[in-house]
Amino acid sequence: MTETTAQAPQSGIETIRSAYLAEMRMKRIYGGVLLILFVAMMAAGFRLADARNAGSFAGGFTHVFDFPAEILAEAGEKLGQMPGHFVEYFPALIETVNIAAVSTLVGLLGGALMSVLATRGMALWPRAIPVFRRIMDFCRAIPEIVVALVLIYVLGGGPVPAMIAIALHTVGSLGKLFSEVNENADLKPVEGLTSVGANWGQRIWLGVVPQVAPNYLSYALLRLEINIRASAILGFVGAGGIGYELKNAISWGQGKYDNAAAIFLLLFLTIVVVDQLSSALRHYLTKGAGHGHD
Amino acid sequence: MTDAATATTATAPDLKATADRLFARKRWIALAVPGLLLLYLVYVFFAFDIPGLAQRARLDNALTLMRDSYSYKTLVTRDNRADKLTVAIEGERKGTYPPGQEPDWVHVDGKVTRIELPKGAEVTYTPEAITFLVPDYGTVTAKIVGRKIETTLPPGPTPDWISASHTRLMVKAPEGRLTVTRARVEVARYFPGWEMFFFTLDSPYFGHSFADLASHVLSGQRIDPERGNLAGIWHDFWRNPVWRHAEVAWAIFETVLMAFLGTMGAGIIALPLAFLSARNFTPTQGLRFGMRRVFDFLRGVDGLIWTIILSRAFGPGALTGSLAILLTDTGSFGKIFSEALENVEEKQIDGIRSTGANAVQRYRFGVIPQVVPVLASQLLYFLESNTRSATIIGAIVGGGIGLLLTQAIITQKDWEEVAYYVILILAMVMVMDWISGLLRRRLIKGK
Amino acid sequence: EGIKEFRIGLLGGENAQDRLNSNECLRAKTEKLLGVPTKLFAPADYDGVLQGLLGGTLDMAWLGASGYAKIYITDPKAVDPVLVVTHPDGSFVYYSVGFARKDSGIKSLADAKGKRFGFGDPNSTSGYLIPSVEIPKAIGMPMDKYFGSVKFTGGHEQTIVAVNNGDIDAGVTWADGQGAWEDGYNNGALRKAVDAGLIDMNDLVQIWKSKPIPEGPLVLSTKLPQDVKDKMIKLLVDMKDTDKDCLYNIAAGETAGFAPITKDYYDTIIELRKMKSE
Amino acid sequence: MLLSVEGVTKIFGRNVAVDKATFAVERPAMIGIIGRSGAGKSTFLRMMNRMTDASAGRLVFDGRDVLALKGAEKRAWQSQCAMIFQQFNLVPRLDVVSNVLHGTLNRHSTLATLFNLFPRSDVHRAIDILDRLGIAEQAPKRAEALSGGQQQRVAIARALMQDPHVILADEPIASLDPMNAQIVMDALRRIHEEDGRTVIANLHTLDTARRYCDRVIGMRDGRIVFDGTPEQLTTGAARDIYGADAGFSESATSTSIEALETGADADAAYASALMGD
Amino acid sequence: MLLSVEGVTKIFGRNVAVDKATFAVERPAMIGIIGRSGAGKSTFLRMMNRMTDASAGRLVFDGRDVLALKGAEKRAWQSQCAMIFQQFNLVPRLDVVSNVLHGTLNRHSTLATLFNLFPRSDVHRAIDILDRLGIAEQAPKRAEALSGGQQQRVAIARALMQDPHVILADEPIASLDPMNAQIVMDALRRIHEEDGRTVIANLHTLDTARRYCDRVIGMRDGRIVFDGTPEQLTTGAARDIYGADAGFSESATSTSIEALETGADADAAYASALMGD
Ligand SMILES: Nc1ncnc2c1ncn2[C@@H]1O[C@H](COP(=O)(O)OP(=O)(O)OP(=O)(O)O)[C@@H](O)[C@H]1O
Ligand SMILES: Nc1ncnc2c1ncn2[C@@H]1O[C@H](COP(=O)(O)OP(=O)(O)OP(=O)(O)O)[C@@H](O)[C@H]1O
Ligand SMILES: [Mg+2]
Ligand SMILES: [Mg+2]
Repeated sequence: MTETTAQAPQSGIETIRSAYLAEMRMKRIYGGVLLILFVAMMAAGFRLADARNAGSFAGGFTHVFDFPAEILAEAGEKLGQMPGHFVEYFPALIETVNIAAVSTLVGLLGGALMSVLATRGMALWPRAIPVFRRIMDFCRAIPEIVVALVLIYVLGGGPVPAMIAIALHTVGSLGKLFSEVNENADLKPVEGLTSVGANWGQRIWLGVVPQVAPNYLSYALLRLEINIRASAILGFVGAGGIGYELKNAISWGQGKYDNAAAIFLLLFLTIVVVDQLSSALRHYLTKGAGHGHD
Repeated sequence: MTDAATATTATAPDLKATADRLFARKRWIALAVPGLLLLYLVYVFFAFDIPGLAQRARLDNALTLMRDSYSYKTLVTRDNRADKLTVAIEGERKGTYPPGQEPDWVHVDGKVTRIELPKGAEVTYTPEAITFLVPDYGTVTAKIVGRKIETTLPPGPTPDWISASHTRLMVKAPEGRLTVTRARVEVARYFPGWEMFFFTLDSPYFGHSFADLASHVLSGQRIDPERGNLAGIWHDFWRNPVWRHAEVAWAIFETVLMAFLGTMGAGIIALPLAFLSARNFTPTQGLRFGMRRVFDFLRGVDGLIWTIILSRAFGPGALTGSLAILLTDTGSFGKIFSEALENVEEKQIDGIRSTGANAVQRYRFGVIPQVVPVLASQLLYFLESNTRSATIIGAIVGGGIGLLLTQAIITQKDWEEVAYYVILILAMVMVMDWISGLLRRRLIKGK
Repeated sequence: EGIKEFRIGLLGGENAQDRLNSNECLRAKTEKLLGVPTKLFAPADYDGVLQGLLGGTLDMAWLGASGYAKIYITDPKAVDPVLVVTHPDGSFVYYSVGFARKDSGIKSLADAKGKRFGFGDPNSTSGYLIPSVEIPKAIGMPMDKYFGSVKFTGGHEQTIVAVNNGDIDAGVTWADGQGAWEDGYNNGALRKAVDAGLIDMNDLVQIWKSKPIPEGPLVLSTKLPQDVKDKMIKLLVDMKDTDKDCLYNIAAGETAGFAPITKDYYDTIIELRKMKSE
Repeated sequence: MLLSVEGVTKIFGRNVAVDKATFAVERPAMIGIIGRSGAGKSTFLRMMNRMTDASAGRLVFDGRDVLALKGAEKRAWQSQCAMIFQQFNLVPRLDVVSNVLHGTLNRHSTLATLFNLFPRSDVHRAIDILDRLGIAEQAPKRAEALSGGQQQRVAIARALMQDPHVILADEPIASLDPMNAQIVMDALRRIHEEDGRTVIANLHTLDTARRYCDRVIGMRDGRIVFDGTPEQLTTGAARDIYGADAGFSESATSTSIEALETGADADAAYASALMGD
Repeated sequence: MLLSVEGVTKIFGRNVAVDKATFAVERPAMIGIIGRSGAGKSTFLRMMNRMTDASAGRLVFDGRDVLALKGAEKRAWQSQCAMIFQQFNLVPRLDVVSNVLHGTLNRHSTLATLFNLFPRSDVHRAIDILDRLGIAEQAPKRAEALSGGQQQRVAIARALMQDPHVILADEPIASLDPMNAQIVMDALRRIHEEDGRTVIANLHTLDTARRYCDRVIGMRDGRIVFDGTPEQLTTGAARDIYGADAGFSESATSTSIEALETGADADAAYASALMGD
């Protein structure tokens, strides 16, 4: 025990003790206040939402299954028409998936470019890094619905407004995730390539992309899953695809509940399949490709 | 260089062949992957009818939208049947100038009304005819003769911004828009800015500058003798009947509330369930499998469908939206949390176990401190992204800023209102993003 | 057994805020009359209100005929139709009109063959139910065979904008059928679009007009106590004498006031809708 | 008889990790267990602390077979038999004092500990123990912010907080640099000497065992193949324990600072071995 | 005159990293630059390769001031002036041949390289170079799968692939063990001797500089304080360069295998220094 602190005078210990106890008390009070605040916020928020809602939580709770029951009852009656409905709505489903796929692809490319331009050590114009960061923040902040509805006004209905809206948002959110990946990437290969006289494109493509590609792809797959949901929901509020069909079937109600059930099922299966595929692939990418970040 | 020396050159040709094969494969991949993607994009290009889109795209709509989002129009309308003149901002009742107090660019002289437009353009209503003097073009005259409208244009081809028929005349000059039908005549003059954003015309505070208002507040000299200045100003601004700041604020709050309740509720429900589906905490495979499928189901059904299903039970409103977010996110959190739990380090738990701690204490000190950062950061991440989702879900369940936005876009009346909502939504999301980032850094880094 | 609150659902067709605003006077009067908190709900589409009535989370709403029929078919015991709004001339009908852009060269249904056609909301009477029954009769074949494509735009406003923009070639919307086409009639979705400066009626032509359609009923939830129902009916019927301004706001135009009505009046519509559901 | 180990055995599948280990300890001592990787050292300690159940045998401490204890009694035994790990096994995100206080978990009600309600006297004692180990100033820091040697001393503090009869240490200095290793071993030795507690430490270097222990037990393939004083642990005995051939050089396994000074030859040998490769 | 360095200076904020470095090289040589950490060695090499812009001065190579080059010309110069790094700076996930082929990037169109369209002849040349460095069998492996010494040889192969006039090496053996260090230095020397290329290497050990270089330049605080043959580099001169006091022991900086055998005392000194801390 060569350390001098072992012989710390008794008064030193006293200050450490009281300091620690004081800190612990502060932490406890702080934690307690935060907890109470959180519980109060949850309770007050719930009561407020409950009061401002048409139906109350207590009143509606027992009726959650009324609507699904209605739909399933009719779907059960017309079970024979189900395969026909699947065929009928398959093109709409494809459109929804296409919207998601294209926007994810565009988002992947755009996000990758943006994130590289916004990372120190990789940026083509280091002074413009904050500009690209802000652009990404901005893209990320725009809810898809805003862009989609405005573009529907300009471009007319169809898949393109939804695609642009989702792509724009995807560029922002993937860009941010990619930036984090980039920050963890090793810049030594880039230096190595600089030293051989490689230009910016070569430096990034050969020095950065091989390092980050598995993580990029993994995030993009996660995004694809999210984008399928987004594309369905945008269909519901005005863009095309399966969401549009679902809205019409659901709105009509009795008589088309079998259609609604078929669409539900298609959408559900698609989401589950993509979800499982993407998690399997992501697992492979991050684990199989060795030491990715994370 | 012992090994270098012993490496025989005899192996070099083999190695070269191997390398050639390697590069042939690499090249193939390097070309095939982009090629496939390109093919897919070409397919989508036609599947989405992008060529047709180029024709259908209405850039003039975009221009209208742009212009409307930062400017407003004042309408000078003459009802031909009742022979009544009204001057109203955006045609709103709350923006109607009292008769005799028209703005200075509208000159009423008995039955003759002269309306000054920018750049020397001018419209005159007389009982007999309506004339529109368009600079660099000439004068357009319209007469209502019996059931018909007779229009006289300057010589030459009719420009595309004039649309005339015997029932209707419309002139869309850059200086203003004139519409003539048998029933009424209307001129719209555009001004930059958001009209009546602070006060409507009927408020006594309308037309006062900021400095002016501030000086009144400071001096205590009442603008409206009925009320104190500050209270009055606040009331008239907050209760502004055109922009409805109070209700918009509530809508924003409601959106955030939906996201907050949904996300946090889901987190609270998902945490215990996640233990049930984590391999290292629930050895019963059947239970684990069951829990996982429940999570998959909740997630797979998706917020959209939950929204629809819950609308019946709970009716329109924010609670329905929160519950929809809650159900979907319970699925997502269940999955994420259980993965986090499966990744906990055994070392720390071992350390606690070795002191003789019981199971609950092991979880409390060995597990919770490890997973809290993951949980907290995921919760905050979802909170931020759910603020965006809540905007859309609100549009479906009828609550929050999403409803206001979609309705304003669909009815296409006031693009400045749309612009206002969009700005508010962006600000809301960015603030949530900022708060969530701040809290994340605090919770994870500890300082 | 009394009620704790009273919830009024408002159909779309206007800005959510505008809807809430125009009905504020009704809310205040109801609150005073019934002595319970009264709330207004403006869901995004027809279905939001219908679901609310079906689920019992809304107590009163003014519906379209087809929307009422949907509720009746799903659950006959959910709501009672009690009142209908009458026009100044005492009638309570309106029309579905088909229209197209003048420069598209379409002047009648015959010209529209093979073109893109748009409905409004599936639950709209004039925007879907009536035209979807009458137009096939007029053209003598199913619409999806006759037209190049048929789609729902989501609502009257969207139909008008879509036709005006050329996204679709023809569409249907509602009008009171009074006044002149070039003004967009006296009342209706076209008129509102004209007033908002969205469209120029010179650009549009009417290509079809339906038979008269009954105005939709004002319905009350059957679960309400009888005295509440009576009070509400009296409040609304009397409104033409007590508060004309409020009446104008609720009805979104000039009206002669509310008149009593029963379910029988909508039997045809219910039958039509049942037929469409087959 | 303080501790008597009688035929303690652990079988993992077909692999006999500890094979009828038998020895007895009369009075408090500092005991080192050496043996090469896989010899069963860790498994033995884990059985003793009851983190792993034994397959057979008895381990009698103060007249009680601790291998037969269950539930609360088992946990009570664990609290009397503190364990120190190679990787410290602290909760990195919690502060140092909280980590030390974990040593008292078995004594307090679950509910109180759930809410972090440790008595003030315990907090004081924790700080005193930290002070004794020379790291009192680190008290409010997070464990993860400490160096390896400091973290191991926190782990020892946690062990002391348990006020245990026995302290088990599983390669306590394997993750530490020579200087920290010395500090930690000194601390363990002092605890043994001043408090009279029994310390059983798995060690992976002979010289550490020789220098700090009263008694050394050598394991090989699960069996105890050596049991004696440090003096009896000749190079020949070590070769038996490690199953090494004649080329075995002791200093190759050494991490202690003194050994380094004479270990240079070995390093040179290592380097030339590399070159010859 | 092959290379003439005239008052090359680099200022980082207030810190003068390289201060008017001036020297000339008449004909291809192997030059070692020594100096303690922060002396400006790396900065000088990076300026020469144009990875860092100089603050002032001229660096004339074959009659051209390379410090004034811009854009494509700058990159062309970089391709003629290969750089080898302490940490190898390879692309770890790519295979060895691809890494070597990166030496030709400046010669091919960007598009072609993006699609991996390197000419077959280049691939063969890469293999030949790898063979010359004794690591041809590693060609298809990922760079990250190689040992440090092998990776450094890949880096040298990449440099040779550039067919450069000058090879700059920034502490090429600092991350290597003695055996690999020797292999790498031998390779550099051989390249200088057989191909007649100029090699400038930053070295952190005196003995390496003495053993491999024709000429040694010593830097201290950014200034060149020594420029001479290895023979002129006496212990006194070294003390000046390193700014060391009388306690300076050469072997403390040594990594070479021969030195190690006598370097044990230094290690001991280091260890006891630690203990005194
Ligand atoms: N949980 C387990 N499951 C299966 N086999 C195990 C387990 N733990 C240890 N073993 C095996 O038991 C034998 C003894 O391992 P133990 O960890 O006790 O050795 P050790 O002497 O501590 O070695 P080291 O010095 O590497 O820590 C080894 O063969 C090991 O593979
Ligand atoms: N990018 C930079 N920004 C600021 N200062 C720098 C930068 N690079 C180097 N320096 C400073 O310039 C001086 C010289 O550094 P340089 O890396 O050239 O030294 P060196 O001789 O290579 O040392 P070492 O042996 O540690 O590599 C040092 O004081 C260093 O801190
Ligand atoms: Mg072990
Ligand atoms: Mg350096």
